[in-house]
Amino acid sequence: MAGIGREEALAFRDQLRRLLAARAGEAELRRVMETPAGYDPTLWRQLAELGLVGLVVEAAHGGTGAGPVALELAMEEVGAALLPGPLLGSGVLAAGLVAALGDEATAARLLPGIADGSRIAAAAITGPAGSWTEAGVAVEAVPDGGGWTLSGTASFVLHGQNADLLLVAARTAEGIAVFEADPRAAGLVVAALPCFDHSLRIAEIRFTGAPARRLGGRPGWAAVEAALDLAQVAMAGEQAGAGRRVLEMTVEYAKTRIQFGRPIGSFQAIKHMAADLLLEAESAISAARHAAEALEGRAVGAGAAVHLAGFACAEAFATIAATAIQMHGGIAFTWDHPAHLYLRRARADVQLLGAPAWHRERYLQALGA
Amino acid sequence: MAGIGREEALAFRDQLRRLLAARAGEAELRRVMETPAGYDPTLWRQLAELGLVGLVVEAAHGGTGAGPVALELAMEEVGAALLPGPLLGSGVLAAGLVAALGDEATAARLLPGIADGSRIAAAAITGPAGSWTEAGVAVEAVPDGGGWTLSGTASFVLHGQNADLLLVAARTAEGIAVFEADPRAAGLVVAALPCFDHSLRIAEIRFTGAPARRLGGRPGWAAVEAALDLAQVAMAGEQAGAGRRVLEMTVEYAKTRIQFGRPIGSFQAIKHMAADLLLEAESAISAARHAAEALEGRAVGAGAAVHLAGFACAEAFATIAATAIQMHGGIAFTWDHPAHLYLRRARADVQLLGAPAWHRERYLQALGA
Amino acid sequence: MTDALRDEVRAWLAAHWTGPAADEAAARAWLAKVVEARWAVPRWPVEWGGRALPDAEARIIEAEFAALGAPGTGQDRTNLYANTLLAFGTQALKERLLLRMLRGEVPMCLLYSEPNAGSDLAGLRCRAERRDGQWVVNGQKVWTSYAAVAEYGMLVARTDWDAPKHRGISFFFCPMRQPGVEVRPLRQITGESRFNEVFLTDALIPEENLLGQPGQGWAVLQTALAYERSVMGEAARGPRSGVAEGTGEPPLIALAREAGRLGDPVLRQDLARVLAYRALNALNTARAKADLAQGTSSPLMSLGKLAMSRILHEEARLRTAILGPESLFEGPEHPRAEDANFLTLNAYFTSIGGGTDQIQRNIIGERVLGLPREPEVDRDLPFRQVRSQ
Amino acid sequence: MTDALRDEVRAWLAAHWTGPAADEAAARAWLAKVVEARWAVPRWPVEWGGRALPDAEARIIEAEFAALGAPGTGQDRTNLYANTLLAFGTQALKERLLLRMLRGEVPMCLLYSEPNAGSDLAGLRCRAERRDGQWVVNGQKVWTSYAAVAEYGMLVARTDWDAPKHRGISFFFCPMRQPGVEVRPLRQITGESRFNEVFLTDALIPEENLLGQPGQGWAVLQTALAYERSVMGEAARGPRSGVAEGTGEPPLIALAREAGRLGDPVLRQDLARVLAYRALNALNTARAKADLAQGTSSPLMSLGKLAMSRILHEEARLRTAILGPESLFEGPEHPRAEDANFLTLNAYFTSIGGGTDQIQRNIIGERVLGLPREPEVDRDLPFRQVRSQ
Repeated sequence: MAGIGREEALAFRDQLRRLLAARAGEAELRRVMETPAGYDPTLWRQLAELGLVGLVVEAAHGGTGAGPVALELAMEEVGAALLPGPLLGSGVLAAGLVAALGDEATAARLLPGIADGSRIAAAAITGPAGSWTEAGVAVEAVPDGGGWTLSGTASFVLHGQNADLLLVAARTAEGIAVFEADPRAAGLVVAALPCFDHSLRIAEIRFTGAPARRLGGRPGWAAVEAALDLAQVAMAGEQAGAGRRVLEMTVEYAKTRIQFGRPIGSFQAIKHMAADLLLEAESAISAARHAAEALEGRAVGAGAAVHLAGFACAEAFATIAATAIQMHGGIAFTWDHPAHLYLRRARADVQLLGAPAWHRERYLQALGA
Repeated sequence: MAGIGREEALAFRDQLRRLLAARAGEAELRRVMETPAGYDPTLWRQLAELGLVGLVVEAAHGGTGAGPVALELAMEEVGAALLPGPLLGSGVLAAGLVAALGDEATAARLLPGIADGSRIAAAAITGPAGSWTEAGVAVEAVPDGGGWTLSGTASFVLHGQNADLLLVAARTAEGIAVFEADPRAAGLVVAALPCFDHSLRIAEIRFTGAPARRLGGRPGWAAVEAALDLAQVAMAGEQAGAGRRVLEMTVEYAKTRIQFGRPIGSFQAIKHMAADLLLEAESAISAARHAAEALEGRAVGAGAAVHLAGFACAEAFATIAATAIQMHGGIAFTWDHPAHLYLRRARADVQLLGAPAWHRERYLQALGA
Repeated sequence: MTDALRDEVRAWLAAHWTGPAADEAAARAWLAKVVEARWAVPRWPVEWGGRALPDAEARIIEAEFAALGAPGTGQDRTNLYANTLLAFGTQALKERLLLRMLRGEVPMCLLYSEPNAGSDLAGLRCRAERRDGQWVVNGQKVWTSYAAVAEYGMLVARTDWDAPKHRGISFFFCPMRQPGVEVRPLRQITGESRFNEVFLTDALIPEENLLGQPGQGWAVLQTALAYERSVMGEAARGPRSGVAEGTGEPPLIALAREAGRLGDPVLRQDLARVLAYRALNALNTARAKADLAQGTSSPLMSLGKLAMSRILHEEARLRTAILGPESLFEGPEHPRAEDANFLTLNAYFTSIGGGTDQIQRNIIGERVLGLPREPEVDRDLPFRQVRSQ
Repeated sequence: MTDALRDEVRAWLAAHWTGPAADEAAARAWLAKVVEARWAVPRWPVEWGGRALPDAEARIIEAEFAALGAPGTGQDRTNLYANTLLAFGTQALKERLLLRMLRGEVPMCLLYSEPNAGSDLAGLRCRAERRDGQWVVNGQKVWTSYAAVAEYGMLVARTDWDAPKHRGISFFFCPMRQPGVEVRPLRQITGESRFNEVFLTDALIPEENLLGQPGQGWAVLQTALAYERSVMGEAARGPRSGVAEGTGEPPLIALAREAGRLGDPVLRQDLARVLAYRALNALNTARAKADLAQGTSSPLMSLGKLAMSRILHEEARLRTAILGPESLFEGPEHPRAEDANFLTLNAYFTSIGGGTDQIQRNIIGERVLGLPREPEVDRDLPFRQVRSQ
């Protein structure tokens, strides 16, 4: 992946930060997360115009042409704001999957609509057991005349219920291949799954002989893995950014909340928790950025970097969000306080692309153990 | 097991406490642990006279006739003083093994000498891998004329280098049986293993056709398991008592050590560590006493209680001893401070009769999982 | 003597107990009978419906009631409102309320915490002023259960702003059904609304509803809190769904088995570790009770809440680990996920409510281990001068 | 300009560097050459052997030396003794010692901590009094490395007992080879003696050996500590045996493989978790350096020591878990156990020494996160009145 320069990436990050500050505050989040779509189409268009939605799509296909490093930086802001929407599912995972296939015609046909935000694409990869390995794919593809039909179930499909376009990993006689399907076609049902994180949208898709088009290019599972790595790095950035933000909020509160005649942050109990969390937060940022650099440079050992970020960022964010509630005390036990929104997102992110224990095992394998 | 009454057990505990306070202080420990035998024969005789060495031996065989509950209580004192010596190996494990065999003649022949402290018995059970299961036994017994000969290696033999009498678990055609061997016999070599806990004595015994006498009674491995349960409960009491004592020392220090113009125990960092450790210490005491009661009552579920104590007490003592050094600061980083003596013992105890992970697995099995 | 008592209570129960009450009216009717027969508060003086019995004999009565599952006795241990009133109330208030309370006729609530007085309850700023023979209250309380149905709230309010923080507080039975009391439900992170905010605007309290002397409310409160603590700790809430709970196995083992994860060696270690937390706490509690029964004070009592906090957080974490990606979901079709998520959030009820874990560690460090207190910057200042938000 | 400098240093190195010194005399001879050629302290003023170069150019010199593995340059960053002396020393002391120090001819030690001034270093009670044109010192210091070989010790001592604690301290170069200085080795829990206690009994210090003004020693000390910190953190000691270390794999993986435990799924999780601590700290350190290179101050620097403490304790714990019962042993026949046990104990060197983890969390909370300090009971008291042991 090419990547824009560091200065440009930083400038983009700053623009994004301003837009999110203006348009994606907590009140907006709370409003939007209770709507069926779970995101604000107007803001989505603005983010697309800014270049966020097509950030990793090549300029030739209507995108920004930035690489993982710029993506990760941007996702730190996205995470800090808990921005809801199909960015990770469509703009990163699905776009990344199309790009990873490396078929120019497919890319030219599908990527521009994804990049400009006019089409929401969803990648249907794993089955109901939620294992992000080749064995986890639970859809089969059968040749049918000139085309193919799909049968089976895909779950954990990000914004599947909002998708205009499905990219489906399915089992064929020659291994996993990637298919394009129309979510409105006969032979498939998209069912929204209610999420504990109300700002998240996940669907289960049941295929019963749905027509599909096989996409050419690189072998399917290799492309899926490349797209998953990219999505994992993006989510790591999101987690790192969200972790840092919720820690900042908590430290700010500890400076102003007075109990026993002094700010609670002057007590070692609170101060030492904050210090420990800072180590977690900064380590998450380091891990996410390092994984992005490794991916951008296609470095040897990128796998280790991605899986390290996979568990370190997930657990850092979860730990920070959970401890932040304790540090706040009663106020954060209320629905109206934002702390639980971070905890809900953190709990979702921990599971979304493979649990920490799985990433730890893969990390060790990548280290040769 | 019969058991003496609660009042009697408490009275015995208090007598023991006084004797240990007078005769088994830190200076004495430091002196004795650097001698080859690792214990003070004079004190050993006094402890035997008091009834400690034969605590679980029936009165008919020269012992005190107390049960696991009284034993556990006494071991809390033994642990608090870090008393070195063959009590656990000879007075509990070996005596328990003879008693568990249930053969009256053997008991009458062997137990009186163990109970009065005149003979040190050592139980050789597991091989060099240190697994406390039937499969871990690494000595084979072969019939030889009217007797048997032993070949193989036993390790982790408590006070094996000080023993007058060896009780050896060995594999026969009919399963594990228990044999009596003379440590001075030809065909075996007792090698002391240098221990990180200088107050501990462990030997490895290599058998190359050593003559041995097969002991009758209950099937061998069942007897070994009963003796191991008893030893485990005794060690749990030792750990609980030692953990409580090192916590007391640390709290005392935190009350008197002044930094920044006030006692360090007034700082939340230290105070909260102490509170968390108190929970560990009290839980260890509860676990050890509960296991003793379960064993004394031969309660259904005694296995769960023993293994719960097996990991809970080991980890509590290790955590308390390790944290105590941190709470003391630099003074506990010196050889002359007693904190590391507790840490060394805690680290030894964690491994001595099976590591915590093993006890956890057994606990779960005992719960039916 | 004790045999005679046991016979008496057995005979009475045999004559009157007909099994669990079918509805609230029947439950009240039963309580009224228990009160009338003087079984409700056997340790209390005869004057207030008791029998002035020593603890050991009262426990015989409790045991006989418990054997049948009959409620109503032992209120001299468990009814925090009635006990507080008995100890500190005016004659008039006791006459008006005490027996009604024992009969379960007086729904109550607690008006303690304030938005700016949580861990530091003695920093409360709700104000009560004596005016024309009654007390006029202004301020805000929070975390009040049952505020909407309560007849009275046990209220702490500041009556002296020139005294140091602990010495300017008074304790009241505040009538809840009056225009000056506004109750607003408070939505928790779990999505439930089990608590309320209570806004007091010129709320009126009769003079006789003051408990203890003006300015001595902190001592009254300590008594009330002690009764509350002795009831709490066992009140932690379990799963909402009941899924995987009915097998007789420890629920976490049943859940892991049902989820097909019981063979996972990593999870098994975690499972044993977490099960041990609950098992050890049960053993500690049993030891504490045995110690108390022998008249020995036990450090274990204070550890229970801190231990329970860890148990609840760890059990919820483990449930999540067992479920894996299933924990993403909520709603009636995902009851196991509902449980894991609810219990994750609700664990803070124990680690924050009723004194945070951090406050609890202070208490254990100071009161149990005897470690010195921190310097307190506001303890002896006139309250007016104490720094606030 | 920078190219010319690079050429110059390259040419000089090509002409002089002949590879690592064979013995101490050769090492000193090399240092003397480096000093003479003004490469030792390029950022320093010309007057004291430097070239008054900006940091970026000095780094070119360091890079060229580093490329060959040649030591001696960059002492203006790393030589804490010389930098402290340059910043605060008297003209006479600088003339006497500075160039000798750069040439490695002045073994030094640190006389900071006292038995009763550990975390609270400013509470030190070692006393220095001016008498007849010199300073007379009495007191005890502890945790002093190299005290027996040092020519001077950097000493903090109290010279004013009526000033508040931080303002009555002075900073000295104390001559170590005199009758008033007694050095006693201190045995550590590891069994080694890498530190000493130093007893000062009417030890004498010339007036010119005072650094900074009397009573301003705390500020001098802060500078010295900052130099020390920037060098430390990377100095944690590894295993003593070298067993399972030479395979190119991370040592913990190699150890698990060698012990036949690498297939244990529980251990694998633990292994990944612990390896991550070290990997993340390396990434944090790299980020901190990048931030610094860009002139941005980084919160990461302060986290390194706390992180290293966790790394060392956790790695030692994991080594023990890998070895299981083998960890019971010690001695030359059990090198893996030796390592696990030594590293377990020596981890406290990092979690206690140079500021405990607890002090470190205070510093991070206050200086990095900006959280308010605790009330300090002794900060402004005349030191005589400060509570002590």
